[in-house]
Amino acid sequence: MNPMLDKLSTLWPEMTLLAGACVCMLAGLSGSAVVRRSPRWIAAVSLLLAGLCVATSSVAEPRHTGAALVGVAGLAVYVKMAIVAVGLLLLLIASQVPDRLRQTQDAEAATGRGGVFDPAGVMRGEFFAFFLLSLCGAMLCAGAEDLVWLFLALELTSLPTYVMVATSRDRAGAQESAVKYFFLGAMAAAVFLYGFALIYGATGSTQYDQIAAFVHAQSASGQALPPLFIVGLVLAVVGVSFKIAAVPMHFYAADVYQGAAGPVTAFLAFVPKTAGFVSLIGLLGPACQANAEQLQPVIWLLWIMAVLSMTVGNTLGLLQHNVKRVLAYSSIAHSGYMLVGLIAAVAAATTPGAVTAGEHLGNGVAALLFYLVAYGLATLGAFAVLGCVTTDQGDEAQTYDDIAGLGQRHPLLGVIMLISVLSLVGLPPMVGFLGKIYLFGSAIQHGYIWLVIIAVLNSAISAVYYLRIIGACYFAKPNDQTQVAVSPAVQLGALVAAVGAVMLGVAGGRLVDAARDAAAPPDAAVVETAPLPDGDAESWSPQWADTSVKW
Amino acid sequence: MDDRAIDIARLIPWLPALSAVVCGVCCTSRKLRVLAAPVCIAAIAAAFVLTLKAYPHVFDDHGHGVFHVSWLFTWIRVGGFTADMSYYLDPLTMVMLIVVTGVGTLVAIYAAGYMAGDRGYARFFAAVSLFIFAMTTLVMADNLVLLYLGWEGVGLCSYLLIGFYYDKPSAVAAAKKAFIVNRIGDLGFALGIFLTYHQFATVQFSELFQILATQPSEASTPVQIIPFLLMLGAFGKSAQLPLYVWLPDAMEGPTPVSALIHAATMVTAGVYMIARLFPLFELSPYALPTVAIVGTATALFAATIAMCQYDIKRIYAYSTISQLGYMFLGLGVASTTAAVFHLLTHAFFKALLFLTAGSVMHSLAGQLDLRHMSGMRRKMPVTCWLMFFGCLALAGFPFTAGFYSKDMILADTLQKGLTGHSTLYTVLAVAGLFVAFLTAFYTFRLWFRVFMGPTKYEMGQEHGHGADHHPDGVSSDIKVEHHHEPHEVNWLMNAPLLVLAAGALLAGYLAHHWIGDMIQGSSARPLRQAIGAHGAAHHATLFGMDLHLAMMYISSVIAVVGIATAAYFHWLNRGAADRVAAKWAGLVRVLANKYYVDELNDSVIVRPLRFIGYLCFVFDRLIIDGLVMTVGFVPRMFGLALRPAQRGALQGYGIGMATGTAVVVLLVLMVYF
Amino acid sequence: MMYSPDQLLPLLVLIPLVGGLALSLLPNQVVPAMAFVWTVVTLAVSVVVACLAYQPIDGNPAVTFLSSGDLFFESFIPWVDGFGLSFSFGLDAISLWLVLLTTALMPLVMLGSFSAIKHRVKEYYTWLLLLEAAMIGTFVATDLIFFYICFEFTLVPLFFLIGIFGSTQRLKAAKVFFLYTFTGSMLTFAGVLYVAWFNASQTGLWSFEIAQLARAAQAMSLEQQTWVLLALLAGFAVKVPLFPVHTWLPLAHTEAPTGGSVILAGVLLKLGTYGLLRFALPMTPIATVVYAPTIATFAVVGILYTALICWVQKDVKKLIAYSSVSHLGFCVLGMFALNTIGVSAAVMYMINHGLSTGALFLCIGMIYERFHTREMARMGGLARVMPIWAFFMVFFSLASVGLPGLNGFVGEFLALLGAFMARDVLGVGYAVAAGFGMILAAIYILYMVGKVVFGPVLIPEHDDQHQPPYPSGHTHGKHAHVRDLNAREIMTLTPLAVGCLLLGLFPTPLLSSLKPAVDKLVEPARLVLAGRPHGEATIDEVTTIIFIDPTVQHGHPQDPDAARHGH
Amino acid sequence: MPETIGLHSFILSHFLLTGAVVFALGLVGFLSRRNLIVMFLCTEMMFQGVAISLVAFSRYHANDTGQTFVIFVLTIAAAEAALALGLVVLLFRRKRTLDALAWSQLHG
Repeated sequence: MNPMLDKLSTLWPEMTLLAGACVCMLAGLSGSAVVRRSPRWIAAVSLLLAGLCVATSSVAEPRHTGAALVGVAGLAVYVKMAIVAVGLLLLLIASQVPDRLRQTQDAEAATGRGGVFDPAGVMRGEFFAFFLLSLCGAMLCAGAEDLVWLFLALELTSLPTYVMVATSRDRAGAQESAVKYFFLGAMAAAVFLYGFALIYGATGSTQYDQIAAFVHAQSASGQALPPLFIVGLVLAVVGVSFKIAAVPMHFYAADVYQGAAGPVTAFLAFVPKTAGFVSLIGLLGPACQANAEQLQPVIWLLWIMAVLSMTVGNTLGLLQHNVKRVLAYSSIAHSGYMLVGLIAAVAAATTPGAVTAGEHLGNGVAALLFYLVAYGLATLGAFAVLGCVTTDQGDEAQTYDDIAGLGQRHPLLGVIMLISVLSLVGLPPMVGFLGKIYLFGSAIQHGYIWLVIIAVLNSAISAVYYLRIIGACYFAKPNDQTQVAVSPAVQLGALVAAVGAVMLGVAGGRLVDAARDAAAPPDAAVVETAPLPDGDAESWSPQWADTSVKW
Repeated sequence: MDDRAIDIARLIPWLPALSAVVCGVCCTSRKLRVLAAPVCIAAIAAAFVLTLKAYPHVFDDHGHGVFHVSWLFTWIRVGGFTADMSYYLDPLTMVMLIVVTGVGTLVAIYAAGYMAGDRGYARFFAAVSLFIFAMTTLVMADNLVLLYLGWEGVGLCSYLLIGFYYDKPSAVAAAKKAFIVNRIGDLGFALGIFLTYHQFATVQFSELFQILATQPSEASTPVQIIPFLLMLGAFGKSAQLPLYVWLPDAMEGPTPVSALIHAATMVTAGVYMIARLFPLFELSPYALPTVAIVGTATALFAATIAMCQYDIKRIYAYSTISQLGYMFLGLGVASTTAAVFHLLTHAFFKALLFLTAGSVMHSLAGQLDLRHMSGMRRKMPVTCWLMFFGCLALAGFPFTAGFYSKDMILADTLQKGLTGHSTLYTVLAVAGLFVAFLTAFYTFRLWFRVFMGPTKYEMGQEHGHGADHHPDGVSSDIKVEHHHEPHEVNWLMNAPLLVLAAGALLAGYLAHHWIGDMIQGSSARPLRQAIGAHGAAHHATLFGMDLHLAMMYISSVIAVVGIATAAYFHWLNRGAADRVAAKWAGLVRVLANKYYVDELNDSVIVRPLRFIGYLCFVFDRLIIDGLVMTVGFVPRMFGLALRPAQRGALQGYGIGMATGTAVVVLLVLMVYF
Repeated sequence: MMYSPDQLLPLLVLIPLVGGLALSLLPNQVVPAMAFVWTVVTLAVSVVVACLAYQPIDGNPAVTFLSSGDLFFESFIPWVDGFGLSFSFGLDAISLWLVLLTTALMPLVMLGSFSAIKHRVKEYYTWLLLLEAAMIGTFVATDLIFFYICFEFTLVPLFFLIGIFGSTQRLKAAKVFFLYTFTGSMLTFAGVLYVAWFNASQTGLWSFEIAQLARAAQAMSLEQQTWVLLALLAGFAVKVPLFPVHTWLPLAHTEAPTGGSVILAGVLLKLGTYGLLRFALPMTPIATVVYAPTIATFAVVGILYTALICWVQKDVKKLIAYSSVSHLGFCVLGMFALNTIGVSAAVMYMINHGLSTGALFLCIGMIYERFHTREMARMGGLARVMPIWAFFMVFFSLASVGLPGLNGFVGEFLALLGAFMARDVLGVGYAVAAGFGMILAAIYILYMVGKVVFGPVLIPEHDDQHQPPYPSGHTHGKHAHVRDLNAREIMTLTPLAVGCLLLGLFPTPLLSSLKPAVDKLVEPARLVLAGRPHGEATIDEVTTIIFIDPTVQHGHPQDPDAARHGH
Repeated sequence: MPETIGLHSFILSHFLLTGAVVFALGLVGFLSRRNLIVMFLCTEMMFQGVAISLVAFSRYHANDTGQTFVIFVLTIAAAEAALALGLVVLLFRRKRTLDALAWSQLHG
């Protein structure tokens, strides 16, 4: 069958989301008030449908994709399923955002002039449309096998978010963060686009497998990779890292997370980050055909970005008084931790006789994917709780004293915040701890001892500002100027996130296996080796990376 | 093994322990309080009876001393180290048990009267019974660790009893001082035990003596160090020169305590320990001479201080230190018989002296100062004569107990000096004689001051019954007898004194043969340097006569001369005493202030240590905590350094991102191509 | 084979966990009583476990679960098979006794804080029960990550207990306590992962089983072992606390509520020493032997340094806190003597310190409830006013200072003896120097007892706004009518007093049960000492570092087998 | 190197140079100009700079991938333009100014 057609067969989830977005737009403009209020249900239905498509989409027949870092099919399914799951929780939390906007209420209210309704003022439909479009973009990133496709997917992910940030709150802050996010996003897009161009220039094609073939030919023939390719790759990696707010591109994060509304910030903290990391995995896949020292500049770049992200995120996080800015810097720091996983993945891929499927802890990509879900749940819980508390000026809770004494005034929200924060710190019973074992275990596996020590010390520093949040919730005297308005949907979303964080922490086995299968390297996927029974793999001796300590 | 009659002795320590618990319960209610004394006295008396029952079993059928080990229960057993609650019974133990339980019973009876009506009555007897338990365990211990248990147990009881009147800060300070100084000694003792176990892989006496018997006479250096460490413990407990400072302050406790613990039993623990472990001490050539030198030095030092003290109990305290010095001299010259004999007799007459002093204090409502009383013989005739007999024994008046035992020590020292041709022992013997003169002088100085001369007195400030009671204002809820006249104490208190007086007078003559056989039969008999008082070398002669006979004459002359000078200065011509005191004012002041040793200790040890403590505390808070906080501050500093980059301007961020990317690309280009 | 209760251990952890969470559903008045019931149930289960452990297997009295020295009652709940992680439980003599200490102390803590805690009662007891679950989890875990989970989770409850229920500087204390220990344990986390990876590279399979890791870790080179030991020390030395990293303890102790500080002193400090014993000794034997003198020096300096500091303290709770640092110095000294006597003494010391210092904190808590002050200068002669309290105070002070006949002595004496015997590992100077610690201990304890219990009567005037001392509310004559201990308080202290006395007089049941387990832990280090190399640690590399003292002759009493006693 | 009738490498470098210069100009403009609309125009210039390089590479490799890429780049640039202007209108209505510095309350 025509390759394009079978390619389309895997795009059913994205198409459902697209359709959902359009229906939401239209419903938003319809005459009757009931229909105008329905987009959030439409969004929910389309997400569920998309989930169904992902679940049923045939991943069984793998396509030979040559030399991607991981079997694209396996990775795509895991990422899409994660996006759908977290997307649903985000929808639950974000369901109140449009209603809170004054413009929407005024536009809805019967205007003095005989009940004429002003369609321009109604935002409800558009918000959910952009929500679905951005999710669709993230899913596309997962399935990308071509630079052009990747570029489009990344843009589809970020453009809707600019609008969501701009329209999330009536305050000037939202507009300011939107303009910063847009312009810096555009600049970053230009940078990585230029990177793509150079890669195309060096290899002659934008298809991942052809690029991989080119790199393989180069490294097989012993020559070093052409400088054009390396610079292109570096520019691409740095450009894409804007999405995950890694160091050179982290400046926007604090202001945007503070400006936007709580639920939208939660969205920003998860969806672009997932898209960013998945694209990086895709991008670095073909490059990994070369051996370690040829890829030295890229690994060195990732190492610097990881260390700087962690340190900047944590140290600046210490100085903040605004909880949302603290969570912003913590998201920068967590990107740093996830980059550790990426480094381990690249190190694994570039060493000869790399790790086979059965191997867990050594698998950086699996660790990265697992940690993405863990981090997503934790931040989602934290931002949801923030969203519930409104100060006396009607604005969202911002500073520590806004959420003072939350543990006493609303025990459930207190406990949810506690679980989320403890998971972010990486304290044992929560899923964050398992994530850290996976990440640091895979890094140590490949000799990055010093990187792990820096990461471990950083998570100790992060405990300082996380403790301040818990301290505010439990130790301070309850602050009675703020009201705790909890709508059932938001509470449900937060509760599911918290329970998820604990349950995954305690029974994380399933997710670990899912991440491992998702990250199965291509050759294993092609060569249908029987999946190793859990845990007690028979004694085979993997060719371990040399145990010398790298850096 | 359990059917042996000797095993009845295992009960001896546990009866007083039981009484301690019962008295502890009596403390809780006022009605039960009166019950405490009888229980305590009964328990100690029962222990005395058990000692007498077990006494015959320590001799085999033809009278030679033999030891029995009777095991009670497992105490500490870990990795080959064994220290059980088991008892080592031999003639030396019997002697000590007789002293402890005998004197203990008498003092308990006396205390029943003396402490009557005191608020802490039951607490007093609980502590006394606990003391007897600890002392008997110490004496009967079969291994060094159990000896250590008894050792620190008596230290604890002396702490509780010295600090009995805990309202008085001076009593609390004295108790703390006693416990800490003892602890310093105990550290030496503990290190001795460690080294013993390290060298001989056992701490049990039975095994230890077997191993020591086979040891070559020239032992290795670590083995030679053991006696010096153990000696430290002995000097701490028996208040010898470096560590004696606590005993004079221990007089803060009630007088029966001073009599029982700080005169008769506890302070002799050091002597007992060296006697028991004598084979160990014989191994190292320098241990015994050191003991002898320290003993004599302490005797001389303490005797000089006692000359110029005015507080009755402190005089007797220094006298005790001095007499203990004699015992250590006896041990030093390998004449354990003489040392233990002096221990026995000293226990009787010193207890007598203390208790009679107690009676004087009791009737004068706590007055202790010599200068505020004289001519009490008319008011308290019985106490006067009882103290007289005690003083005679202490001074070593011919044919009294003190005479026999002190003479035996001095004779053996001289004999070792003459036969061994070592001038050291001769010098020690001469010093001993001089100290005998001083002892006679200060004993009768006290007696003549108190009982002879015109009858005038000033009542002490503590009103109410019993001696140095609580400061007023602390409502003691007992009937207060306002006596303004010194009166004779009742017969309940005088009866035990009569027994003690008999002991003080007759014990010397009766026991000086018996004690020889007891020591020869025990572990304390000298094996290597057998010069034994009654052993060979009879031929030593002095001034033509047999050495011992000569010594008897010399010491009786010294005693009489001492008593005469005391009589002249403090009875007949008190003015002369004042004149002499005025002439030697400097010396008298130094002696009166106890050579300023307490002030020296305080300024050289206590104050600097406390200052170092304060220094450490400041160091801890500022440097270590400061260091930790600065390490904690480092991330914050990084943050402050990075903060300017986040000033909010859109272009600012753009520039940041652009430079970041440019730097990365340039570095990649430069470094890698 | 009679029923081997391997379901009991998970039960032991689950009861307090479920109990703690269930408390949130109960009304406030019944919460303290229910919490007490939960802890008593846990105590009952642990006693059952202990009895089963001591029960002779098929009739032969010598052979019990304990006699073999290796883990028993092992059970296994799968968690993440991919990593080789599992909730695996197991006990040996050391962890059995520490579990008993924990479950015994908890009911007393509950009893002790009935009157002290009036507001936010539910949170207080929930956090205490979760703390108990975490502590028991640490002692029964045989999976390295499961141990690490419980070890680190103990921080959260105490952070809240100090933060919410502490006194004036509670926020700073809670923050410093959490961050100091958390940073240390994160470094240990890195070390743990390194060891697990090293094991995986040896055996090809990721597993966190302690026994397996220990076997594999011994093959590490000295340089690797030093790094791992450093990482382990970072986490455990902070918790012990060893000398240079102890400054968090006085702050945390003085600010914690009575119940919190009893548990902090009673059990939490033992997590550090237990961690060192369970991991440092078996996993990094060569590094332990090489660095034993350094760690022992820190311990001895800690003993003398903090003892001197105790002497100049004005706050009685801070004095007891510093004394804990000094006491645990003895424990670490005994442990790094690396011989049976020393390590058994170290384990015994952990239990003794738990009982005596826990009791001291309870006594001080009772004073704080009555007078709301901890200043020694403002109180004195309380024996006159509260005789029963005075008896207990003096009793426990003497127990903690190591008076023979009470439990402190056996631990201290054997620790010093162990250190003295370990001439091949440590020099003889350590025991002598530590001995002076015994004297300093007597000095500061008697200084405190002299000021607070004895001396002229002085009842602290409560000038600040606290309500009058305890319920009596009488006017203040020279003798305020201050209530002595009531029945509940006596019931809290008596078991501890009996425990101290029994352990003092009959320590052998405990010590003999420890011997096989201790030997198994010390065995790798002893092999290294005896010069038999492990893995690629060459013989000369080992022997040149540790000279074996030839001078000791005549039956060097390392482990004379027959236990001799008088007939 | 595929033997095609594409550009010779030295001619390629000219095109690459122009593309890079255009990109750099866009970047410098974006960072220096205050007016929001001009800033947006500069981002467009950056995109055009990339487009030039892409076309040059496509001609060099003699396949059409580069040019199709350019088409997509243009569409995305258009979408961004729409969005940018909408945003700028929103901002202008709020603060009546187009100066980028007006929007820097959020900081720290």
